Amino acid sequence: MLLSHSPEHEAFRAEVREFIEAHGHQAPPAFGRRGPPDERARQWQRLLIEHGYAARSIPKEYGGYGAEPDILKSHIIAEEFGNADILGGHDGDNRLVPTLLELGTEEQKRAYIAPTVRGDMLWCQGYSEPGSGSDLASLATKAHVDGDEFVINGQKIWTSGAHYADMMFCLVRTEPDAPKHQGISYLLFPMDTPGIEVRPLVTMTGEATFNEVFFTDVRVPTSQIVGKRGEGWFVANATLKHERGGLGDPNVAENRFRRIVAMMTNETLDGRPLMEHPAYRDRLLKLQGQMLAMKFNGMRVLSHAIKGEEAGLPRWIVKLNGCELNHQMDALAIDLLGELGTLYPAAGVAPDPTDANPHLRDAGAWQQRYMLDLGLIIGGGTAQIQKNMIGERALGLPKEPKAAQRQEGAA
Amino acid sequence: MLLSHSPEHEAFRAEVREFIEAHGHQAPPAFGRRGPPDERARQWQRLLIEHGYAARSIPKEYGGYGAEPDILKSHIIAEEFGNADILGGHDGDNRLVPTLLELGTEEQKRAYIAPTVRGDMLWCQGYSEPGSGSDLASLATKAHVDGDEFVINGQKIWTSGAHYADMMFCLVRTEPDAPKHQGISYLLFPMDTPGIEVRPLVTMTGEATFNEVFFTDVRVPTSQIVGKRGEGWFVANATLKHERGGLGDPNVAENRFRRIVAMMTNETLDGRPLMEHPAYRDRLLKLQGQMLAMKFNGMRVLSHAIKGEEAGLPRWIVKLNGCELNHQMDALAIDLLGELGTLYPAAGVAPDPTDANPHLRDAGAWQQRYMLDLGLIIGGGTAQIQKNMIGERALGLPKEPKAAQRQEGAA
Amino acid sequence: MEFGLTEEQRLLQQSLAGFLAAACPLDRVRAAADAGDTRPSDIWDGLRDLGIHGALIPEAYGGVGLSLLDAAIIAECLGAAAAPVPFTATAVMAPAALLAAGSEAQREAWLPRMAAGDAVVAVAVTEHVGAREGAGVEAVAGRLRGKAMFVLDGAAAQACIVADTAGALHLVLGEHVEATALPTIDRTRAVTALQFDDTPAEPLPGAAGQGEALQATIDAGRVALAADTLGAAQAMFDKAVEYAKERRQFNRVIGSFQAVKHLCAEMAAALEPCRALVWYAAHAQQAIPDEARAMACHAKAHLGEAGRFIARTATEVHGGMGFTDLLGLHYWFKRIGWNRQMLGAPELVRQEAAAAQGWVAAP
Amino acid sequence: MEFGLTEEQRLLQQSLAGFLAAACPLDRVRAAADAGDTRPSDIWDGLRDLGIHGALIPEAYGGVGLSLLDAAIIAECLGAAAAPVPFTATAVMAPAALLAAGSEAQREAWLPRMAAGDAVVAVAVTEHVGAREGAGVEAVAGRLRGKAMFVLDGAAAQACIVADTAGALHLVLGEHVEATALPTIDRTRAVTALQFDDTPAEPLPGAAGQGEALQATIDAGRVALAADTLGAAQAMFDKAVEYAKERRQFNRVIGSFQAVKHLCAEMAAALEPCRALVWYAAHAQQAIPDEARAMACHAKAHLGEAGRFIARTATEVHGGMGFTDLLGLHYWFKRIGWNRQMLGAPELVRQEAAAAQGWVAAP
Repeated sequence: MLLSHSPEHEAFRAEVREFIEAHGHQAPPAFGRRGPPDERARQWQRLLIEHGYAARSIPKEYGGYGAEPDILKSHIIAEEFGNADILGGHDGDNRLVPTLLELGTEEQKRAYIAPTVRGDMLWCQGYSEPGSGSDLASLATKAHVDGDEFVINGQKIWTSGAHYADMMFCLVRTEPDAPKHQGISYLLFPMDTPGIEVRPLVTMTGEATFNEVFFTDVRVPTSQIVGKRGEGWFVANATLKHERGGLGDPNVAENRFRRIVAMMTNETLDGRPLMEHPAYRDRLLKLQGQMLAMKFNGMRVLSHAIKGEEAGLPRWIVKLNGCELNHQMDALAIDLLGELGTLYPAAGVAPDPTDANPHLRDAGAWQQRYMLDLGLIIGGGTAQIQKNMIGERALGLPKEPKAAQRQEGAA
Repeated sequence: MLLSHSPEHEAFRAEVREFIEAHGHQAPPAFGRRGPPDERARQWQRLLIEHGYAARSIPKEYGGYGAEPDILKSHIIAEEFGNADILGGHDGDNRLVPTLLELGTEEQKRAYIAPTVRGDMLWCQGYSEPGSGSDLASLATKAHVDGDEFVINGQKIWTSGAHYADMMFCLVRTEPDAPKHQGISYLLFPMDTPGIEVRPLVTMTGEATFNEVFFTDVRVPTSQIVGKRGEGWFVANATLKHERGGLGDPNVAENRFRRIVAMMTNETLDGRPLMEHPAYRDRLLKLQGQMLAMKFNGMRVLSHAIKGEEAGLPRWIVKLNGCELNHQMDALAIDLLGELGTLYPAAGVAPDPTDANPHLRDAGAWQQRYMLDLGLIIGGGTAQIQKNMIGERALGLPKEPKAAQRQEGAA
Repeated sequence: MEFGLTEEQRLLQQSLAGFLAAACPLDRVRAAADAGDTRPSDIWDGLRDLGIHGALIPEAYGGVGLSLLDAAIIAECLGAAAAPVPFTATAVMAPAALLAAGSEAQREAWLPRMAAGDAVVAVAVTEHVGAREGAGVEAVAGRLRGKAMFVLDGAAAQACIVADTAGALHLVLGEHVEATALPTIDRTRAVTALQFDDTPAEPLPGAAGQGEALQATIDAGRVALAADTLGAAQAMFDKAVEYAKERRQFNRVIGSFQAVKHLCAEMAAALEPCRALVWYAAHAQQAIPDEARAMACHAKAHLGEAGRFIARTATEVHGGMGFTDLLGLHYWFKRIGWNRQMLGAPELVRQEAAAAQGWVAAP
Repeated sequence: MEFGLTEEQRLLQQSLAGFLAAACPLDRVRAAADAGDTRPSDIWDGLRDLGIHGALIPEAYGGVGLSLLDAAIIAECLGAAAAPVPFTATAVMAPAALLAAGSEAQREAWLPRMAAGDAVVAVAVTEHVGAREGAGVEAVAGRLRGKAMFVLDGAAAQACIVADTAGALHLVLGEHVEATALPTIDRTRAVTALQFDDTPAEPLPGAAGQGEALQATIDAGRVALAADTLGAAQAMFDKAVEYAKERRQFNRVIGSFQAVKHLCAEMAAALEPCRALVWYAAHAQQAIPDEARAMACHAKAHLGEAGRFIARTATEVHGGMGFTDLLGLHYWFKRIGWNRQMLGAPELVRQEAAAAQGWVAAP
């Protein structure tokens, strides 16, 4: 057990801290209700790339910082931004960009990666369909080839950000007669291509962060395919191994936990700090135990990653536990605020951390997160699917027989 | 909502109270580790029958009190004995006796019911087998007819009390080629019949309350069948509707809850009553909410029963919720006692409420119950099977398809 | 002995549920919520015709003179429909307060108007349950000072019954005090903040002393909120079971998967006993004084917990659809979340239940 | 940076697990438990050969001089085997106390004998965590009065380190005090009660003051118990997964049923992060003083909760077989239950964790 870092990494940490100290005030708010990135967010992202705190290991020629991959440095960046409660940067899109880097043509890389990591080109992901939720590979949106174009017809759903995205990366069925995993292709196209209709999908939070997207004879040049025809399923999954942190990231949980501690110290009930309420305090401490276990589990996963090893079970459980933990923390925060915890900005109102309601805490973010985190428990592979995957892939339990069989783990 | 009773029933309640006041001291202890009934228990049972507080509606000619069935009076008896913390009586065996009353021959009734309700004839139930736990109908113990005798070969397991029982009622496969539910017969025979071997099965509580029973060419007269050959499955299930209270009985939970309140009032930690410990108190109150909900749910079920109606869902959930609630209460009691809660009489020692260890509470009954109640969550239709039944029978959700199908609800 | 509803109560339930099914379908809830209308006049007037506004008000004052159990049945129906109408304060708590502690003149002035649906009377007791941001109302020489938050049914109320920090009750006319709307997750019911600044008020003469009238008022409200959650949770559960029978994934109806089936069974097991608890708690408020306080607290706390579990699980069974606005499931989800916090979140009311049973000093 | 075990630690784990697999199979556990033998000499001597008794004792005193993380790895192995041997007190807490607060003479007198397996030193600190039945020990002029309960590794100990009510530590010779066995659910480890009646005792000179030595002793013990639960829970989990792959019902392996599969997945999700928490807490005791107290408390509390869940669920997956003595699953079940209560049940240590982080006054 060696928790200290090499001098090089400690120096790097100091550098990150210095940067945050000097520039942190320029960052958009780290917590609260959030919409599409604005100019402030794009400026912040550019500054981060310039210093190597975003798009760090993406080659310079594609708009990144071009550093050698160093998982620990990436972790130090995430940790320091988290500890300082400053919004960190992004790498464009954590599914698309690694996919292009690995499987895109040189032309595709040059055209798309740089504007994407800068935040100038926004993408949406066309995977889910109404009839294929957990069973993603059963998707039915079709594309046939007509000359040098694909002609797409069908519908996507749960398309996050489609109402403001510039581009979509999309899975379509190009080989209708092949087995379901082998008939899919991975296409890229602009959202203003004729024949695309975006209908916002209002969610329980009151916001339209998702959309339905309808395709009617949408024509996309055949050059816009990533990988080969019929191999889209494998293109989409090839980069899953790159997904790090992501859903269930313990840094997020730790940040959220700190906010709750601050709330219990600062907020009062009948004039006494909430921390003095024993039943709430016991709930807090229970969650802290779970949060710490997941934090250290994350360090264990990181150590494996640094050595290039598969972490196995410690990694399999991150999403299931992390999303549930976040949801439980949101629930505690709401309970701590009591009646105040029900306050929520009027539906449709643009997110605004300086909301005029003086009683509102964090612009209503706790209620929003409570719902969003439930959405994450449901989406991205429901908790039920996660349990199937853990049971079957990590523990080696048999699949359900016959009719019940098929690929439950597909989402 | 009418929670008061008729003058007749109120008078009856007064009568029960008077009896308890006068005779309660003669009862065996109501809580603690318990073994087979002793002479004191048999005397108490006889006294209860005499006054109509046990075997109440069993006809006089079969050794009962012979009263008209009155569910409310039965409930009043259970309630008053429960409130007074006095051990109540029994009706012999709540599966066998109703079965004989409904489907036994006159000869069988006369021979067996009276000694059974008096507690002079003890029965064990030969249902479960090693290969058929949840899937009871797949039982494999065989009986073929040889002259005017059945010849039984096979094995039973989980046979509670077989090591001291006088008789067994037993399901055996008499028609091996029939569909599995249609090849079973229901037989009665003495445990000292040659060819029966009883091997005690020590459980996690350290006691041998269960047994394995092996049959080698056990010969039983064909007259010892209840119902017809091949109809044993239906004979065994015909009387399930009579089972009342039973697993998950809210009276049991309420009694246990009262004991915990007393414990929290009387036991101290660092010199202060446990009731002053807020985190434990909140756990107590949470359980009280659940306990009360199940208590009132039980009153609702009772009201339906009085009117001869099926209660439906309120009844379906009793076992699942009741066993879990009891287990949670045991867990709280153990936690409240802390280190004292780990004390347990040495394995194999006969249960003795006056155990010499002065630190032991309730003769170790909380630990014993914690394990036994887990056993009840597992046995008598596991919690998983209960959930299948609620989902399929009460809510009308479809069974699992094909290979997964068969009768999951059978236990 | 009969633990259950009478024939009349079942009829009340049926007629109200029937009315709401027709007058208050999802589209109507959505339209009212979008418009911020927490008292659409068509629904309000229809409820008047059914006698809902005056359910607890004696016939002598123009009401129907029903019991709190009847009020709980009504609340359950309103919760099941996520009906956007004032009820907990104006139809349950305010009548309870006026009947327990109001003068005859006050009763005559208000109860008939309330029964007729011509007046909404809000109730401001939140600070008595737990004060936030230092809020609270002082009564000095017949005038009120301070701030009351989370005033129930506070939008466009003609009057408000206000608890002061000593536990006494006062009647304040709506025209004398300015109400600020507090937008919450639940758009179907209104809460407001009231700022008192030497505001004229009329004491409810029977509410001096140990605060019994205030407590009974709060407890009646708690039972109503518990019943509302019962209805809302039942609605979510019913929708989830229905969805599990229809939705197909992996070539099967999802309800045939053990995982989904067991989620449904767990909801059923959590929800069904709640009904008996709410009934008993409502009945106890008038019929079993010794148990009234503890039972109101338990109903509120237990339904708060069970409601949260069912709201979450029913949403989960719906998968992504549950997360959208399309099925409108979230109106019930939010209503349950709102009920949980108002008049005391579970930890707080459990503590009160312990005090009511003499297990700990009053908080 | 490397969050994980070193090669040496993995070797230690392997050799100890290998030894226990051979020397301490279920039959051996059962035989020892039935005989009430909590220190079978074959296992004890074998552990000596592996250096287990002196793991934490510096080489200068004849030990191996390993870290508390190593001790946690050992405890995990012992828990996984339900090994019937003294460890928590004599190999972890007593060395910690002697090293933190013992005089040089005391260390020289005891540590070499302990390392050699020639002496068992019990630890009596339960009353400092939470006193029951008014127990507690007063020190007056070098003599002890009163009663200490739940003395760990208390059977046939040559000496006992005793905390008095002021938080100071004393060394008492076994021959000066009579130990009464306290039979618990766990037959693999011994606890006793000690009655002091002007009993001669030697103070540990470094343990005066604010009770830091006592606290560090308790926290080391908590980490060891948490690690023991980790091993025991992992063993139960492994057995359950194995059983789910073998046992057939309804013509299917039960692990193919979603209900059983999900129980296994939930156990995995609960258990796996426990390992990292125990490692970190053990490491923190020596390497991160600021976090040591809170982490020991969290490891103890969290493993207590996760352990209970896994003990119950693994038993459930085994169905009726889990309830019998046949598979011996209950030895682990009871060991986990015992660990949960010793040195502070979860609610109590969570309260201590809150105090250690300055969120509330010390209890």
